[in-house]
Amino acid sequence: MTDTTIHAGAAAAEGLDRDSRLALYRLVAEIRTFEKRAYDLFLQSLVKGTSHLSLGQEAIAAGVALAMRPDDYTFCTYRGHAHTLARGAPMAAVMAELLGREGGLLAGKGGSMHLTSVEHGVMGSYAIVGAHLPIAAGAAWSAQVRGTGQVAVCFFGDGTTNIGAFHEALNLAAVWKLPVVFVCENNLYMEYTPIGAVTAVPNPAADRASAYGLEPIVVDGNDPEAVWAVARAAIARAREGGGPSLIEAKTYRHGGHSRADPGKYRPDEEVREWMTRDPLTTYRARLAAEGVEESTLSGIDADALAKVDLATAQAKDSPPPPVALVERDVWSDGSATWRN
Amino acid sequence: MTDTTIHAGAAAAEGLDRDSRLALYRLVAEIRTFEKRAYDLFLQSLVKGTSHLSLGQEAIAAGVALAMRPDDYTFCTYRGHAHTLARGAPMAAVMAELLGREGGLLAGKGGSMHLTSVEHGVMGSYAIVGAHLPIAAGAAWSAQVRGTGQVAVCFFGDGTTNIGAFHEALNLAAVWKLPVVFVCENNLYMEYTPIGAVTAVPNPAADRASAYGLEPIVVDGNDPEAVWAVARAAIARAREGGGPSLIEAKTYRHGGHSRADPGKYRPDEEVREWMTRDPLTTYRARLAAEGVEESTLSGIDADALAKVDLATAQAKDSPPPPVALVERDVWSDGSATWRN
Amino acid sequence: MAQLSYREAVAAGIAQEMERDPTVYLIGEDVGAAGGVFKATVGLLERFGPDRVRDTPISEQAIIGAAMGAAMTGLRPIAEIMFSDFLATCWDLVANQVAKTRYMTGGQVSIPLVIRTANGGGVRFGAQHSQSLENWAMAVPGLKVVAPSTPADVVGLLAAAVRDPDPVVFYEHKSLYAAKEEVPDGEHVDALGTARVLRQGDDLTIAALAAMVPRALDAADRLAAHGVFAEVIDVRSLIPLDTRTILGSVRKTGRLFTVEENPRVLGWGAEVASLAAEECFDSLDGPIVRITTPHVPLPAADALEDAAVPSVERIVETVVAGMG
Amino acid sequence: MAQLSYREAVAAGIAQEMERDPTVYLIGEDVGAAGGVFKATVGLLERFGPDRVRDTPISEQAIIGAAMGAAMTGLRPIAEIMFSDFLATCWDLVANQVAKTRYMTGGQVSIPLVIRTANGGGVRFGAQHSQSLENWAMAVPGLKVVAPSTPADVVGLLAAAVRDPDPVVFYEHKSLYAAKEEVPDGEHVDALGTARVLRQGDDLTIAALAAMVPRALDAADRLAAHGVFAEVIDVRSLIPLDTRTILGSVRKTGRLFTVEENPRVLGWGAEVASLAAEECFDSLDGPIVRITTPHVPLPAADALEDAAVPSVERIVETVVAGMG
Ligand SMILES: Cc1ncc(C[n+]2csc(CCOP(=O)(O)OP(=O)(O)O)c2C)c(N)n1
Ligand SMILES: Cc1ncc(C[n+]2csc(CCOP(=O)(O)OP(=O)(O)O)c2C)c(N)n1
Ligand SMILES: [Mg+2]
Ligand SMILES: [Mg+2]
Repeated sequence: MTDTTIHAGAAAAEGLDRDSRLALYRLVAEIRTFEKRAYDLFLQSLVKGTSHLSLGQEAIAAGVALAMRPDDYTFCTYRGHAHTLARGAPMAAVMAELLGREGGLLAGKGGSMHLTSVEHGVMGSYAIVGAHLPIAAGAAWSAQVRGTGQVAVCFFGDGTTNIGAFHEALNLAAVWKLPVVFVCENNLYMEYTPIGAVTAVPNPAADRASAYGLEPIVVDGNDPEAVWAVARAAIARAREGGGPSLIEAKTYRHGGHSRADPGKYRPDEEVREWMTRDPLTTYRARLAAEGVEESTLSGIDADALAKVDLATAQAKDSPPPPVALVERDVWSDGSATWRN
Repeated sequence: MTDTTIHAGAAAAEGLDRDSRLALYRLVAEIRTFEKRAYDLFLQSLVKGTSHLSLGQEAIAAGVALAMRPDDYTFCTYRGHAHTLARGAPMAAVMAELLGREGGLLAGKGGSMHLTSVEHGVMGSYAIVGAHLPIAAGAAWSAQVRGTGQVAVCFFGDGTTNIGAFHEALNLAAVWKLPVVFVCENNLYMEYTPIGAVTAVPNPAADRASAYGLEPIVVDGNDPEAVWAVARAAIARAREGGGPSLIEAKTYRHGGHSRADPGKYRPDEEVREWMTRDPLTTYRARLAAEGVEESTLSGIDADALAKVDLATAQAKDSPPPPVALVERDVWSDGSATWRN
Repeated sequence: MAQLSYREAVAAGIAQEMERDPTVYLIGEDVGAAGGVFKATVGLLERFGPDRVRDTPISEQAIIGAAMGAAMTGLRPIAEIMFSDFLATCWDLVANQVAKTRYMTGGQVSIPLVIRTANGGGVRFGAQHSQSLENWAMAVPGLKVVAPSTPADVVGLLAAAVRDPDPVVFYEHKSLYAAKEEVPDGEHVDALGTARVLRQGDDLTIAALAAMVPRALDAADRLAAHGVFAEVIDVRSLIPLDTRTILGSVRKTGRLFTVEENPRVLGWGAEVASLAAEECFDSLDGPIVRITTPHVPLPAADALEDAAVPSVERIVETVVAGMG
Repeated sequence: MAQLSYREAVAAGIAQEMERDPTVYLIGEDVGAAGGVFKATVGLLERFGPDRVRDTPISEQAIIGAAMGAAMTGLRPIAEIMFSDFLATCWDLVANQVAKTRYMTGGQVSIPLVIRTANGGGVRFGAQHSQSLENWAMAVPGLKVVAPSTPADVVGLLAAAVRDPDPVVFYEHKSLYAAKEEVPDGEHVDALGTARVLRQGDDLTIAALAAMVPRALDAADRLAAHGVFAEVIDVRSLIPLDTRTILGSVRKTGRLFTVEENPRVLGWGAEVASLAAEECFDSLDGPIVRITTPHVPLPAADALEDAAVPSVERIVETVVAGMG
């Protein structure tokens, strides 16, 4: 991590109140619990396709979501459970989508990689690296010309900074001064290849900011309050017409890239070191040290578990989607008709 | 132009001898004369498709070519007449290609936008913005692993810095330390839109160099010796394993973007100011001031005209290509057969 | 009725829709101050201002991405991709994002978006600026595909495309931009998914698209002189495809010839021919013949380009040979 | 003869060619240390070293561009695009550069290059990771297109592709990676442009590709039980297309059914059907029928994906209905 990394000190200074801090912790705990459950269900072959978990990266989803207005837009990748939940999408429907059930957020048509809940501002999860950066810029452009004050937030990984769409989106956003916040979750790896092996600069996002006339912003992505603070500032700037930001949040995934990948390509030492910075345990400890009662924290933990248990049960109860859905919703009239 | 711009002083200091300086002038004069003739032939409707001239930008082609080894690779855009000629491709064949004749460099199959002369190291002219940057990186990769010491040089415009392929090529070249020199000819305009209106940074190439761990290099692109000096340094570095460079050469086109575009979207003031920096007249004047006899210079001018006249006559004499060529050379066996 | 060129019809169609609906925006390279490199958007910047008519960087992915994101959130953007060949530079956005997002999200989002692009040859621009790529979009579920052959159709189909709640790829033909025609006064809106029978005939059906339509009509004239009467259909819309009109004609005439500017393999005609081979089998009196450019990239020289693309002569000869 | 899985056959085919020819290089995302995300390149880094087996950034345009530039200048690269869906992100490089440069330059350059990519569905990955996109490459003049259905064909056709002096897009089917088969010992090289008749039959011809081949064979078994005898052809190579074998079979049986995993419109079967409708007209005893996925993006849920893609049952039912 570089000198410019922003830690929680900044956030604390901005005065996050007790309720907000507990809300942050609750988000982290819920996402953690959900993702662990998703992993278990994957191992039970109940998640049929693939799934990409945010275990270890929860603080980013939580911190940014807390800084957003309800009508702001979220754009995610295939690693999008956390962000979708953080915006308030119904957990049972998210879980059911992973299981390919009728009750899924997308009735099973998208699966884990395409979670979307327009009602909650989650404008989609995109599974081809880079594509959603220009799309997020487009939503920001729309907000700008409609004058709504909405901001688009776009999450992506470190590996995404090397694809062309990243470059085009950042430049357009900067030139048009669009209200969009790009959040790079730098977890040090693409699928299996370390980002440093294929990137010309040490900080794949922050070291590119100047190429778009932007300030480099690096934040400790395992610290929900630090994330909240930089997100709040960036979102406020965007809302006031100050244009886009590019935030690089340093983090680490606890498991592999997807499915049952054990992540064995990562040095033990590195994994151990990062596990000491687990966003859940460190934040929990900090809150405790700063006076939050253990009973409050364990209450939140228990709530999270209960919520995930309920969601799991509801998801499992949902039937497979009716096959008629195959030929529905290609077009806005609900049909798939391409000829008369 | 910024403070970091390299002017001719540097080149002179590196000691370009009289013969080389005259060779440079000769290249500038030949390209100028050729391009003016191409324009005339376009107005006479002898150039059937489009054409993009390097009038005003000749110093870049000349300066870089003089710094290259015969077996180095050139990759051009649609604005590639200058670079193709500068590497020694036969002028009559280049002219005949513009006219769509059998004697053309590509027998009429490519036209003005696709000049190629593998024999002279000109590995193609590519008409879709950005594509040839990764291709040039590939040629450099090949040279690297074959251990030949060859260097690839890739020319492109300011507008090209905003397309994704630019970003991907620069990053890959930097990570693999490829022997490739990227030369951005910043003529301040895309087709009709000023580059500043659509780019997040003032120097579209140089201000992006750091995003790939490269040094920013800006050179006066209307000064053939300055161009030669930076190209020589970059090519030497590449040849020695020092990896890629990104050079931004500031220049201006005397005419429009293509065909008969009069370039009216450019402020008169700007055009006037740049015409005072005409690479041909300024270099000629400098050489004269530094002791080259007027007779020598006008001899070169006359040779250039004679060469272009001859090439024009030969090109006009060449017949249209035989229609059988339509179904040739899709595949390496010369055929276009896709079924049995 | 005003005489408009095909290029003026593009601007007129866009203007009609921008006037009507304040959520219609136009973006693309050089579409504003320059009025488009084909002069098809002249006057729109002056009329609607730089907020609604925006020049972009050379960033095709950003153009389509921006249009898509905007279309998902309340605008109805028209995005120009200068040459259809450049669709390849943003094909992920077009084919994988714009086309699929509605379906993938279980119908949560609509993407009312028009991608306009200059398509086809005849201008001696060579292999990277002359392709007829309607088939690329046609093959992707989730895209509607239109390719008008006349100024009036440009206005009417462009209006229909803008009003359609789904993404439409709108192919304008470069070699038709100068063509002039009377265009109805007042608001003009056509219907997507409709082919048009331009000439009646009993002996065979010729299905053609865009710049091949006038050639097919000329060929039909000459064939009539040979005593062969062709029904000529301007397909106009590839998705939705008006199979009722096209296959109806084939059932009547018993013979189908397609005239396609695209290279031989998997042009739009392959779909039409396959449909006829399945659904009109009992009516067919002879082989279905596709008249296309050979399966080659398009060459630049005028002599070569003209030899490659189906000409009136080639259509006539092929039909005469095919009708035995 | 060794038993190899389809994924092991990929690595074996690459190894065979890298061993033989020092100019063969492999690049792609995670192809080295990780052995490929489908484990199809396991062991190659260890055997040939990091110079010849290189991991790339997530930069598909750079991957194809690098391979093309290298192929023009003395190497014979194999470039992996992890999922065929991602071809869209580098489609300009593939369709406009790799495919056209030889032609545009009047034959000055050769581009001996193989693009390997994991294609098709069956793995519940949804619309952006499951497409069957052979038709995209097939429609572009200048690309050869191969899609093997068995481990032995993987080795033999991959070797043929690497040795071919022209660009080849090599579609590996994701749902076949685990399939096992005996593969000939020693050097194994097959021929591009050759289909294979896998089962003889007189009543109808079924042309299938990749993962649809085993389904077509199963369907033929069941049809035989109904007394209907299908000739089953594994098309294997779309460009060049072995029309002699395919159309020869149609002329014999009088009926053609294609089985395609791709969506309905303009799949590879549309070309085959159109060719048969033109060239086998006199032999046809009934309509040509294409059995395909409906014209929709592929859904993720297992129940939906299974319903979308042609199943053995659907093939059997369609043939039975079609044979009347
Ligand atoms: C264009 C494209 N190339 C490759 C892939 C395959 N792929 C999926 S995720 C991934 C790694 C992405 O790394 P990063 O951006 O760091 O995100 P992370 O998964 O670490 O969150 C790759 C290569 C893809 N989905 N899209
Ligand atoms: C991908 C792509 N988009 C758009 C074009 C159309 N086009 C051709 S040249 C050009 C301007 C290029 O500007 P620049 O890179 O500055 O080069 P210059 O022409 O000034 O030398 C444009 C937009 C193209 N050829 N390719
Ligand atoms: Mg990562
Ligand atoms: Mg320029």
